[in-house]
Amino acid sequence: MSETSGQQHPVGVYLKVWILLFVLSTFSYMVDFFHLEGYLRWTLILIFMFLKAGFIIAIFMHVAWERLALKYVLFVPLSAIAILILLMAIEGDYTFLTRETFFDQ
Amino acid sequence: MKIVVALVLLVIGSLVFHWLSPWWMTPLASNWSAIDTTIDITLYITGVVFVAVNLFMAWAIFRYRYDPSRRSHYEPENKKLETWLTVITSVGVAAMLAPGLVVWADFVNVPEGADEMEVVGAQWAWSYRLPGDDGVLGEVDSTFVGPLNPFGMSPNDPAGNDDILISSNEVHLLIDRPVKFLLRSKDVLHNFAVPQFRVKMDLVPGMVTYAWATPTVKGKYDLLCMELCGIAHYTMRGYVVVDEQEDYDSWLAKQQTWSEIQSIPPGDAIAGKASYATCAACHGQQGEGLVAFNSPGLAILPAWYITRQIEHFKYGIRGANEGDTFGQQMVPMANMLADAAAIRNVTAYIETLVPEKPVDTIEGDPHKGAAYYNTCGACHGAKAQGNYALQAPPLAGQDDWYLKRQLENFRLGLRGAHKGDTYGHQMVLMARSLQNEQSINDLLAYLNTL
Amino acid sequence: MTIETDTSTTYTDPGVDGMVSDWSSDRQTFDLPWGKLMMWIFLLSDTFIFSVFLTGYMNVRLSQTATWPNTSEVFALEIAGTHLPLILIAIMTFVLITSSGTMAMAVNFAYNGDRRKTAILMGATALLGASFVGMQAFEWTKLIGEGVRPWGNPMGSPQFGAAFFMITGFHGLHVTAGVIYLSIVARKVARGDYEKKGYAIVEITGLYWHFVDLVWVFIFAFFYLW
Amino acid sequence: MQNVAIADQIDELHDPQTFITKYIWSQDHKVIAIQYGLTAIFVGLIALALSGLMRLQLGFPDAFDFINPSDYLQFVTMHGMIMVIYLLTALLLGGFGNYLIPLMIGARDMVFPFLNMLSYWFYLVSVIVLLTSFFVPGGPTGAGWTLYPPQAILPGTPGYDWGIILMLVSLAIFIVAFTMGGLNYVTTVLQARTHGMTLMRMPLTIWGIFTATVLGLLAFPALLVSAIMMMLDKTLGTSFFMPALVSLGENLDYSGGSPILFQHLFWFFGHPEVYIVALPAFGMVSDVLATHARKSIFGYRMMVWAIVVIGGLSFFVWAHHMYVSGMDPAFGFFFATTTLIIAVPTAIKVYNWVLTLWKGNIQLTVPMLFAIGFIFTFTHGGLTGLFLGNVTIDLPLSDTYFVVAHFHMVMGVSPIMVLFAAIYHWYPLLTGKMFDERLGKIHFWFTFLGTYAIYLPMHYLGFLGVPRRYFAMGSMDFIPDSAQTLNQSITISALIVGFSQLIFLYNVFVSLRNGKPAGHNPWGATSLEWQTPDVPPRHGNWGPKLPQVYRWAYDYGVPGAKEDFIPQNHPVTDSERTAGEHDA
Repeated sequence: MSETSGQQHPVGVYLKVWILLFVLSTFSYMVDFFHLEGYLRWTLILIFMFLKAGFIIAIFMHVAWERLALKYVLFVPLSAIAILILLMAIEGDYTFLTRETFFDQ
Repeated sequence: MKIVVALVLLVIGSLVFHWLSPWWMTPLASNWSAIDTTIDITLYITGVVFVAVNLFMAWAIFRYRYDPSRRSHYEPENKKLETWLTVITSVGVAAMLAPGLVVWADFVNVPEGADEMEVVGAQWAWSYRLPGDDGVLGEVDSTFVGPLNPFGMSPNDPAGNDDILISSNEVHLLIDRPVKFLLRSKDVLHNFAVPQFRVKMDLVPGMVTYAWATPTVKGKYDLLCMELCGIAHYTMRGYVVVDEQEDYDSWLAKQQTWSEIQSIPPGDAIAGKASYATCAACHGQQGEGLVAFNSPGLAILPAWYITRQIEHFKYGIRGANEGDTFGQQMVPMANMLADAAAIRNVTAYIETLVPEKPVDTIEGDPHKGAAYYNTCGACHGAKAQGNYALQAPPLAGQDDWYLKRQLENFRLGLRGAHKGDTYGHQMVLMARSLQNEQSINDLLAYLNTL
Repeated sequence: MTIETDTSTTYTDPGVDGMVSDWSSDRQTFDLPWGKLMMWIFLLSDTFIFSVFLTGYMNVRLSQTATWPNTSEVFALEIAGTHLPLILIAIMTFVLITSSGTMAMAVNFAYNGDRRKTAILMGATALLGASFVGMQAFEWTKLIGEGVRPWGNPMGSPQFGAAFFMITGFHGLHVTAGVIYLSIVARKVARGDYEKKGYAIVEITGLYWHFVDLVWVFIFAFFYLW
Repeated sequence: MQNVAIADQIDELHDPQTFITKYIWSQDHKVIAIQYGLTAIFVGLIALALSGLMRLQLGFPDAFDFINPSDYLQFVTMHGMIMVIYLLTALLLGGFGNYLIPLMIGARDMVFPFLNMLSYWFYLVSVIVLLTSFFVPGGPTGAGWTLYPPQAILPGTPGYDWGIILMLVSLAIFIVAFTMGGLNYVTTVLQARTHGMTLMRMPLTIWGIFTATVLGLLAFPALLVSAIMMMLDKTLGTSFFMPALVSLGENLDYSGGSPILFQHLFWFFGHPEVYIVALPAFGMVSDVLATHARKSIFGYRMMVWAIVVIGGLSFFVWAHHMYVSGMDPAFGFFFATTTLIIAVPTAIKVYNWVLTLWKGNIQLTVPMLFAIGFIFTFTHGGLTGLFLGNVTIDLPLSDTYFVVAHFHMVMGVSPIMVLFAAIYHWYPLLTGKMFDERLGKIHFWFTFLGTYAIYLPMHYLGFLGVPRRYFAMGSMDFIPDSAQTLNQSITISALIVGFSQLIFLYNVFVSLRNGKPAGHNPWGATSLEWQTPDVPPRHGNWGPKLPQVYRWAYDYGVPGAKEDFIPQNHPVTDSERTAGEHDA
């Protein structure tokens, strides 16, 4: 790929992804509209969310066509965030537990 | 080459300092000898590394000192050496980590059947709660906290009625019984630390944390707040007394349950008026205070404060020191009040008296005083109106000559040094931040403007 | 020790081998304009900001004991007599996705050298962004009217209002900044300022805009749907 | 390669003409670096004075009536915050990072000089906002540098009103400044190196600064977010970190928030911050050691990997600051393990520094003395870290003077040793003059021996169990009276060390005028910054043509070479090749 032209891709790809994003957004809206509850709801929300995010990053932000080096730079640091999220979820549950046990809420 | 000598001497000096210095951990008084062992393991391993690395460096600096006719050895890498060093280091690290994790597992898992007690922290005092006969601590909530319910006991939970509430900074523990400290804070972060027990843990508002220990040695130990909790952090002290069963029982018998505390009748001002006749001789008919008798005004003081002071006089906590001449005079007077009910009555009467503004007797620079008062205001209130929650009496409207004498007494330890005087102890530390008479005068001049 | 350089690196090798040769390359590691790499690193840093915001929100939501309001109902609207849950948020989502699409097209036209279309599409993106901010303002007004405040609300947990205003507010600021950024770049594109330097700037602006959209995907899932 | 081409064109840079564009609104990285450096040293001196006041109170508790408990806490807080953020971070990255990155990788300037200039001016504003808090009602915040809520924003803490707000605003501005600078540093290192300068040929200084900058860009967001959340708690009354509580007898309207969340977010920033300070120091000391020992750095690859691995791991160890914070106790296992793992690459770095001296040809110059001082103090501080990182040992030692002694040794004394080493080392390049060697050595001995006399005994106060952040100890049964003697000796050492820094200031300023001309490359160093056509380097750094790099930065004592060092821009000769083969 030449340096001067940057990221050029067929317009069709953009249009397809654009429509796909609309569809996925509709689906995630439907999850709420039909009052799905519990694990089914959360799983669906996460699936649609990651699909949407994936398409935006990969196609609109051209990451799919970027070099592996850049992909690693962008995604490896997020492991720190993943750990933070995991531990904060555990911490939140722990705090909640002590409140339920000892406090009159 | 001075640096070589210096490095060697520093290494030797550090070792000598370590072995000869009298400063080391205070003797253990709990089951946590395993913690001391992990410290020893780490100390030896790190000590060897410290000595080895620095002596090697000193030797290298000496052996390879500059010589213009020589070149350094060109060896950018030595895989074998680096691998060996990595492996040995990893082994050493594992040797330190493993015992640490094992002991931590002991700390996290409280033994079954451990006694439970709650430690409550608030700026800047400790109090405690025991579960009572049913062995269950009642639920609490900070929304219930108020002057009559300092622990925030929930009215919805009957399990709390037999809870024993200890509004003192001293608590007793049974020897050789594991105890789980449930830690709760009413306001900000605090830390429950008894150095002899080794373990410590923060008190976090909005949740309950814990630590556990089995006291193994009889004695009275300092309890410290070790997490910065505001201006008077360094005065937040308490005592943990480890008792045999018998002493423990007699201490416990003196404590009151939540339902007992709720059933104490209010003071009777009419009955109190009669006993006040004696007081009036010195403190004045309207509790206005008389400088000639060195008697302070009482009318501005709230009942809870007068109650505490009368009790202190009565039980030798205040006025027992020979240096406190006027305090000593108060002791026989306080003894004339026979029991808690009599004290309640007289304080109830004093509350009905209307205070009047005393005459200023002290001159100073109120602007400087205002700066000093910043610290005092944290407890005594921005307008020196006093604060029940901190057990801090009002200062505005009090005779300035009296306040001056008390500040000096606190500074000299004539008042407040007794271990039973929780809040006086804080004032000893606080009063010491006023270094001389001039600063006391400035402070009082400022108080006179309030 | 002479560490040899592979001066023949051509940025064509794919996969792990290519990555190694990128990192060991001479002069520059990535075959990207300076500005684009800088934008990527900034976005990574910004990702951390939003992640920490959302993590904080998750933690307080998990640890508080009051009831969490039903977002589906809180953000519902009556449109033409029908009660539609979350409808405004859904519309906002579609607006933002549309704007992402127009932005992607703008980048494409920029690299094709079509200045006019690029400028028009960027302008459209900015307009869609502005309308998103407008709808957000409407949503804020509505909630404030219903008594939701940062410090509390009639529907339950006080963390609801706090997290709502903070997270959507911070995202809204990003959108607003993006609208301004887009307008400036669009004007310069139309004027032909980039004829010499090249149109990487449009792609860089686009990266920022898509990022704003990306963040909204997560906010939509975690705040409005969860 | 269009993007690279810009770096080659000198006409892209317009030489500044007026005094203002040259020294005030300058976009030249070297001038910005000096602006950063002087500002940082100025606030650093304020923080040093504050520490002197604290030590006076601790050594002689009843002697000074101008220090009361509120003042004391304010000194503690401002001293800590200034030293960590506004001095060390700003000086190491804003100062040395700015000066050295373009010169050492052979660039003409940072990639976005205008942004770089803005970075400094934002930093200056953040400093001004911070210092303003000394003059507002209530004074600066006294919540401790960790600013833990709820106490940071509640009455009962000094500066809970204006002080804390200004502190949070100042931090937010600092983070903006850092981000603008940091994006520049990272992009410059990655994209604007000169011909032949691969990443694995960069001096370790650049590796340290580069990794630290990446850490900063990823860690400061957590501080920014927690500052915003605390600001909302303070001003709007949200309850992110505030549970229902009773402050000084008053039931407040907060409810449901989690104070521990703040601590997690703070340390998610705070631990990488430790390495933001340490890694540039690691890098710079490596270069000083190699240059003055006339020997190639030992195990360059391992050193680079150690920097990167330490940087990466630093995001997974944060809660070792919180073992006794009341967090879920199960976290103790995870964080003790990750924390002790980080000791391995750190130990490797120490070995490699010492092995660089081994079989070297050591010149005991002033920078070298400070570098040796660094190895000694860092070894000490690093080893005491193994105590605190191990969750069990932290139980008795946390919140005591052991912690204070440990982090001052590892984050105070040792980076400052490197800072002095670096200032003395690069002073000839910065100014074109040599400093006074004798004064430099006197300064070293006072600083090195003095700081050790402060902090070695302080560990033992910690073993005793003496709590930190106490205005006065009063009488406690477990603290013998002799501890006060220890405190007095620490205070006296601290005052001596504090005042001996005047020697340094005197040396730096007087040598500007009276120093001997340094000439090109007085130390015989190999790295690129010493190979500029002018000393000190001019705007654009390299004259008409960028240098070509042929080798790594550590060719000292190469067998068969004419001199005992070969600069990076000297081509590899045949005799060298054959000698290399023989050697292998």
